[in-house]
Amino acid sequence: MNTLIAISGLGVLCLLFEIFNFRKAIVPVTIIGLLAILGLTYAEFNAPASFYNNMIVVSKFSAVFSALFIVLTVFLIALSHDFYEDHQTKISDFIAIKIFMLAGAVAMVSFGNLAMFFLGIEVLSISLYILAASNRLNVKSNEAGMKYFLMGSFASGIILFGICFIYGAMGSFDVAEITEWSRSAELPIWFPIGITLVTIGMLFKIAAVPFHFWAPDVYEGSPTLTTTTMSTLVKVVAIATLYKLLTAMNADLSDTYINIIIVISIASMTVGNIMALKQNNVKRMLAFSGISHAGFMLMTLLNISNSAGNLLYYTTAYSLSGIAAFAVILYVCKNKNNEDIANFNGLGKNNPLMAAVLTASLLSMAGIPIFAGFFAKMFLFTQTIEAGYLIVVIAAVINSIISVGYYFKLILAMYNKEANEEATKTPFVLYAVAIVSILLNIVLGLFPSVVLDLLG
Amino acid sequence: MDNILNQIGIENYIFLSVILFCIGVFGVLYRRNAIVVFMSIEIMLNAVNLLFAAFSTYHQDAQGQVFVFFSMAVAAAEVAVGLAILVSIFRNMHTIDVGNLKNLKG
Amino acid sequence: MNTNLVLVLLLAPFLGFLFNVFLGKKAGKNIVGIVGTLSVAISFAVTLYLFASAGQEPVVLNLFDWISVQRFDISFGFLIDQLSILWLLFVTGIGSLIHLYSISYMHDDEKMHSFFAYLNLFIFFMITLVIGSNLLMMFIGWEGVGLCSYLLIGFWYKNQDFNDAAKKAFIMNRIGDLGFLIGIFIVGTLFNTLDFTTLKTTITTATDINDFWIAAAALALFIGACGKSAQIPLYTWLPDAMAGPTPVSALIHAATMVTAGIFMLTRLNFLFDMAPSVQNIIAIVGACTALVAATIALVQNDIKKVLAYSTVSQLGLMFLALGLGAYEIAVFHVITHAFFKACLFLGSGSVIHGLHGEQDMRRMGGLKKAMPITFITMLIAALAISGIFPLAGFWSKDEILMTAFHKNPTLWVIGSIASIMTAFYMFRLIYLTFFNSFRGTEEQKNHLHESPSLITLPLIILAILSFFGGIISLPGHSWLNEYLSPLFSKASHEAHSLGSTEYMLMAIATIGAIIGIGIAYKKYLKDNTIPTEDAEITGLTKVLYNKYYVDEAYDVIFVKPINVLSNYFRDSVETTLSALVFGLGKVTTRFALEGKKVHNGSVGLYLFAFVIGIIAILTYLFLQQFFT
Amino acid sequence: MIHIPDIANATAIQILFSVLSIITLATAFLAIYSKKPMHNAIYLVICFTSISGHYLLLNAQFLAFVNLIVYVGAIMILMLFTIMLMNLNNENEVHKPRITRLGAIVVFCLMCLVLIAIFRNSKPIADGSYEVTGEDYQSIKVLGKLLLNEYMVPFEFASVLLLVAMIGAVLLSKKEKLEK
Amino acid sequence: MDVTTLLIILLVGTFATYFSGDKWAPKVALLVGITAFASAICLLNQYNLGNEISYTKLWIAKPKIYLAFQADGLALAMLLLTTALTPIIIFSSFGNTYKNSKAFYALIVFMSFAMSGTFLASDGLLYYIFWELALIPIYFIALIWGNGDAEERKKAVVKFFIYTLAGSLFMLIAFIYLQTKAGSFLISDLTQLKLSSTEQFWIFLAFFLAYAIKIPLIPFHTWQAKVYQKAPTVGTMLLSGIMLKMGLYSVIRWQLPIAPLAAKEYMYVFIGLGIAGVIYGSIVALRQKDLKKLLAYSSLAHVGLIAAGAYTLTLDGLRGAVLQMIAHGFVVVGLFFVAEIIYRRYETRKIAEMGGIRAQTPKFTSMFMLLVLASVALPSTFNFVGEFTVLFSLSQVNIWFAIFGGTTIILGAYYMLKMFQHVMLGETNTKLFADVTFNEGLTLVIIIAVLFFFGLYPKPIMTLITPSLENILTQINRFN
Repeated sequence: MNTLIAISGLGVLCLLFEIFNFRKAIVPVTIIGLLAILGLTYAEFNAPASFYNNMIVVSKFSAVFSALFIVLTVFLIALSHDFYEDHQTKISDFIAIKIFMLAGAVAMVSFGNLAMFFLGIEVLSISLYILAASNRLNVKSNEAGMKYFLMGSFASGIILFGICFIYGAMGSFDVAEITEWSRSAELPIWFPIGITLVTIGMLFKIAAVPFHFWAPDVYEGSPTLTTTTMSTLVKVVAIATLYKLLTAMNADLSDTYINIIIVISIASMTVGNIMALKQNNVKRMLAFSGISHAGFMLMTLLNISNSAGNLLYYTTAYSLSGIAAFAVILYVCKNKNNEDIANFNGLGKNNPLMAAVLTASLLSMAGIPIFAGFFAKMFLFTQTIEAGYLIVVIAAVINSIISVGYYFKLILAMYNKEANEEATKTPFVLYAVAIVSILLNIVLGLFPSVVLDLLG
Repeated sequence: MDNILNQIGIENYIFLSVILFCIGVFGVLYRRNAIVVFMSIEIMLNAVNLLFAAFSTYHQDAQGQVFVFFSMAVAAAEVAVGLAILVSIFRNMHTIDVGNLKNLKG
Repeated sequence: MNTNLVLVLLLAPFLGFLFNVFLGKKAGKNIVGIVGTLSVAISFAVTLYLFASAGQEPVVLNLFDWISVQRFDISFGFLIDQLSILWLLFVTGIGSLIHLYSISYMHDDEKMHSFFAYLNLFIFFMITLVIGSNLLMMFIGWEGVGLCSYLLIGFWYKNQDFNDAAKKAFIMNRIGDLGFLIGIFIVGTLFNTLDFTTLKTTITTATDINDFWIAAAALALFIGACGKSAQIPLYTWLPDAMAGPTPVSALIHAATMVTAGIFMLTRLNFLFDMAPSVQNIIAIVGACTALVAATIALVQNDIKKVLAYSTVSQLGLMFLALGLGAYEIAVFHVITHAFFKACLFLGSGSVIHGLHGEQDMRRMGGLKKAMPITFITMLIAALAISGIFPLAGFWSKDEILMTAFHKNPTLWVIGSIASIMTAFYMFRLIYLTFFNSFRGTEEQKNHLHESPSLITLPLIILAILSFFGGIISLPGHSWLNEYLSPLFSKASHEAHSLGSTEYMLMAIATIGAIIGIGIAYKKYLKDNTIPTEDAEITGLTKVLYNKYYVDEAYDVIFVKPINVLSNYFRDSVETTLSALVFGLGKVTTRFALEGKKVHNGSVGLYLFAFVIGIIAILTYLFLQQFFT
Repeated sequence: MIHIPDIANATAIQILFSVLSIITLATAFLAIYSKKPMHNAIYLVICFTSISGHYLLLNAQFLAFVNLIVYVGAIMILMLFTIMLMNLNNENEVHKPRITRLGAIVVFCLMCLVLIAIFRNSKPIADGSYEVTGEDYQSIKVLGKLLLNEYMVPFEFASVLLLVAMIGAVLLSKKEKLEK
Repeated sequence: MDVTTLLIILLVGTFATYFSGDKWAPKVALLVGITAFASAICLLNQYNLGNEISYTKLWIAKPKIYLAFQADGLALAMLLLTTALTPIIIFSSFGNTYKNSKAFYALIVFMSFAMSGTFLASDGLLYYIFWELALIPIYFIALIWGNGDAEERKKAVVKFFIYTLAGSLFMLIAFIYLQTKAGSFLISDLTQLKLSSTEQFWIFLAFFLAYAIKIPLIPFHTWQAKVYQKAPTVGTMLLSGIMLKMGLYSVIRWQLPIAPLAAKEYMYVFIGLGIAGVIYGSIVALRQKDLKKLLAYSSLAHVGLIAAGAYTLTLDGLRGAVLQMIAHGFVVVGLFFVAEIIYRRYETRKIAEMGGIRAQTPKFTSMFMLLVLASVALPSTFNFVGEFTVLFSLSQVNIWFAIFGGTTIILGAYYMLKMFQHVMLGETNTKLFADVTFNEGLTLVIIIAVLFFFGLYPKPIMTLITPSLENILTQINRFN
């Protein structure tokens, strides 16, 4: 709870800084503030509690994921400094929106009442609509924002509809009460319908097939930093929320429900990977890659009762490598008007360090040891096999193979092609973010227990 | 006071709101004019709001109505942002035809 | 017996080899020759000592365990017994002579040091082959001599034809070697040892022996022998091997290496005795080889080719003897053959040397005067090989035919015909080469001269041996038989008492030989017929001249198909397999391209998919009962 | 079950409900189907108003008025404002291809069908009689207490939402001063 | 001395090489390689003294993953092969200059690290990690420093990577499945599992896919020739000399003991596949125009025989396979180095453009000849020892296997001699062929010396590996 309040306060502080003309201090102060809040979250981790009539329930799960979101936001905000160089007047707005988005995200994993859940998801979504469309002179950005908005609000309608049915069945929005009743009484059919509809809405948010269509377009059109946000923070938030929703309200999923998850999971992996093969735009490619990773993350739902640790590990690994990759992409495409793979030609010579970081992050996403991505997949496979869904694992493995095809396309471009132009100077922050995130990724690979054991 | 549902039945409210919701969906699919699409989404949200109110009566519980407030707030916020995006699209592209949004594809 | 002595025997040639390889070029040609010859001579001396001092019992020296398999260990060891000493004697003896000969013969070659190196290496491997204490040790030598043969046939490596011949020899040998290996495997599996002495006791004492596998082992080993000793069907490499320098032909492809097959069969006589069916095969193959090679030799014009086919033919006779179980007779013929065939080859080398490389007998003639020593020695050897009493060849060949007569008259007929032919083609060679007038160029004529003494000395020695060599095994009183008798499990075949049949057979053989010589005399001396030029050869002669087209047949049946197959594999199968793998990628890419059309940027379509997804999920979850 | 209203025995409320429902659905449909954006908007206003009528029928007065204020008063005005600002009130909208429209209709029918089928198949709820607790649960007073006590956090959080929307709207429309 | 020391040396060596700069990198790498070899010798020494060389530490608690290394005789033999070949390979590259050589040599050392880890790891997942790690450096080596057209190279290398990765991922599934049964990835646990024969079949198949691609067995070999051709010679040596052996080693270490029932039931199929590879590889090699491709196919033939030996499940077969692995590792490195020596002078790998070299450089010819002889398994070379043992084991299973497998000595001689003839013999080439340098000569001499020494005295290696192989055999026979 304190986390949420502090984050909201920090957002307001950002706006105040602009008013008082401390523009230069916004980024550092925000980062420091977020790090402080991280400490606050740590305190909450050890003291699970519920606040304000169960509106906010802080559990280990929520605390850990909140911490992850905060870390990711720190990275994102650090990257903002360079990204918004040319938009100095608006920087406070951007930062504030991101902070509020974080607030929404935290609300989404620590809700104790569906009202908080709904508001959280809306805060997050609306922030994203804005960020996606934020480059207002760019037609692509406009289009991305519009598409995202149209489909997103449609999905919100679905979620709302679902919540409505849940309410109809239970007469309450309180998660604890719903959980209790869902175990005991015979339920009207409204309840599963509601759950299904909410799930569908969340599947849209994590961009699972067939609700994924928005993702590539929006990722491609949005400003790169927004894409970074979407592909790391937002995806993680959405899957964590979905996980929490399902664990909270429907402890044992029916077989048919599981079948649907399996189908969607396999379809997401397959479509995402296959589609990514022939993309020229890196952002678009990573969008499809994100879709396939969504499929992987959905595998955690197959063994929902004890896969929280794996989910956390997978999302951490994925988002850290995503941050690292995007940091490099930001660097490479800084002064270009597109993000074609051709821009990466010769990066291996021009800037070996950045190239190495990107390579490492791509290898992590592809699931090559010793990066965290490998262990993430490994743990996931282990648990899925234990749960008896070998077929999903086989599909996942085949997809991992396909995914190498496009991840390596980028690596090939970096090392096997001649550079088009001279190397440019790399801003320090980009270096720092890229290296820190990839190092975290590797450390996570070497000591997986650190994260894995947080949620048992 | 008599419960109105004894006379009308919760099912009818459900059907009404389902059909209304579906009309909204239909609108989203059917029209290319962004404004009308927005309106369709509003219809969807209203359908849900109606159902909330009905369920609220069904359970004799005010929480459903409280939720409608939030839903309205969200709708308002969405419309504000959506229209802002729409305006900037119109400025750049001079059209609000959703079908023309095809720069991003493939 | 002294281990060191055996090591000296073995390593002297090897040291010679090392010296010639590393220091030969710097040391100069004379030193190379001397070192090379001396190293072999040392071995010969050691052999003589062993011969003199060895007792009846075989001596086994195990140096260390070499290879272990589960069933048995194979030691790196040597076996010195009568058979190996006998073989050592003529290997190192004739080896020394040929080394000596080579000093002069190869003096003009710039790579004389490598020549001597290879020769020494050959002797080394030959000794290994002979004194190996088990089949695998023998196999080292077996392959080693094959290697040396390869190196020496292709000694003039700038000529790709020679290289082809060398390669052919190696590969054909390897076909045999595979047989040998398979034989080793079967023997090892059956008896859990490869050691000759153990093997012998095991086999002779064993009671429950699987006839089929014994026969299989024997057959496989025989295939190995076929390869090395140029028997049908693996004989075609030997005539081609004449591409090598003549001393090589004399040493390797006449006297020593090609007799390795006989050595091996004799070594394993106890095994072959258990497999009569295989013995029959051996006899038949031997007889056929003798006849076929002899017919080919009838019409060859290359002096060395004649000798080569003659060698094949004689080897056939030896195998005939082996097949009949008369091992000691085969060994006897090996020895006499070593003498006279080496002599013939060296003589032909002398002729070729004198004519500066001319090998075609149609370009020779009348050399009798210019090269008297060569002529006389070759004449003696030719008489010996033709089986004229009382030269060495008479005794050995006669024994073979006699045995054949007793066992299987058909084989005797074949053998006799081959012998008659031998007499014919040998004297055809002698007449064409040494009699009448010289048919070469003027320039050659002017340079005709007798070869230097380093060449003639070995010739003379060998001629003497060819003449008197028969002494070692005269009918009725055979020193050789006695000497070798401990080797053989069965009591050696009953010595033919010299009855009237035997004398008649001898007479028939001699008369046959004389008839052969007579025909040759009539045709080539009296009528002075010169064989026609290649293009004009017709009819049966053409078939014979082209060696029954066996090479061509092999080419069509084996070599071409393999190459065609290889091309097919390389061009089609590999591409197809590769395409299959790439095809998976292509199919996926294809899907990706199709998928791109679906992601066409239309919000309407996206929402459509969304809604259909919802409908599908809801239908699946809640309306299953409608479909079941 | 969809009750075919028994007109003869229908109570006033039932008739009212039916009429309101027909108006709602019809205007909703027209709001989508009509070609002129202005007409769409007007139909939508009627639709929303009728929904307020439904709220009144359910005795949720506060909701009814809020609905009028927010939707008809704020949202629709905003839309109308935009339509007029951009001068969009003409029929130049290119129709979607026939197949798409057909598809939309099919999907619409399918979705209705599926949802209705699901709800018709569900077990009937209780016995059709709805209990009345009698206590006041939806007066403004109760709502206010609920909103500001139990739902205080979401209420506050909604302000964050609106703040974001506000910043966003400004961000998207504000022209930047190009300061160099 | 701890078993991890060696790995640490190599890992630290990787960084040391990279940070020593372009100029010093080759020397540092060589030093690291030699140090690693020395420490491998130390390990050997300890092993011979009877010390248990192992290291086990819990790494991840759930699922249980250990940092477990164990060096038994078999692993030590492979370790020695790796650490001996690494410095040789590094040294052999001294005649070339590579751009960005610090990265190049660092990758080589890293690869050596990964391969050593693969041989040492006794925890399935750890093993898998090293297995995959070994793939990455060779990918970059082939990609960046390879030769030929960049597009084609890219195609070949990417195919190689994806293909091998594809295979090994199925192995990962198998491991995970086994872990769910056994509770840990430790080989000691896995080899005690009593799985049903159906399970074993599938697990065997999953492993087989990984190994068949890596080894490679036909028909999974299509990546091989192209990659060998396109990779820089150093890469080719690493691939053919050591990396192929990873697959074969894994068959013996993991696949057979874990799923022996399947191995027994389908023994004929897999032996047949190996032998088919022998014949097929030999025949394809006959008509290759590119020297490196020819050697690649010869390698295919040889590993086919080794695999066939391993699948016989007899002590002889396993032992022969290991011996032949080591022998082949050396000889193939030598042969590729020969190809490189020729390339340095003639800048071609087309056999048709060579010929007539012998007259110009007798030393080189002799060494080349010796390598060819070793490759065709002339008795008294190491390869013969291996090939004999393998063929003998095959004959124990079925004599026909030995006969068909034995065709390798005929076909092998055919293509190798043919190649030798066209590369070295014939009329003296007009292009100058400078004699081998001291470095080149030294490299070849070391390799040849090893081949002949162990050809005559293979006993040390036999005694080293036999107890471990017997252990493995007991594991294999645990169902009897």
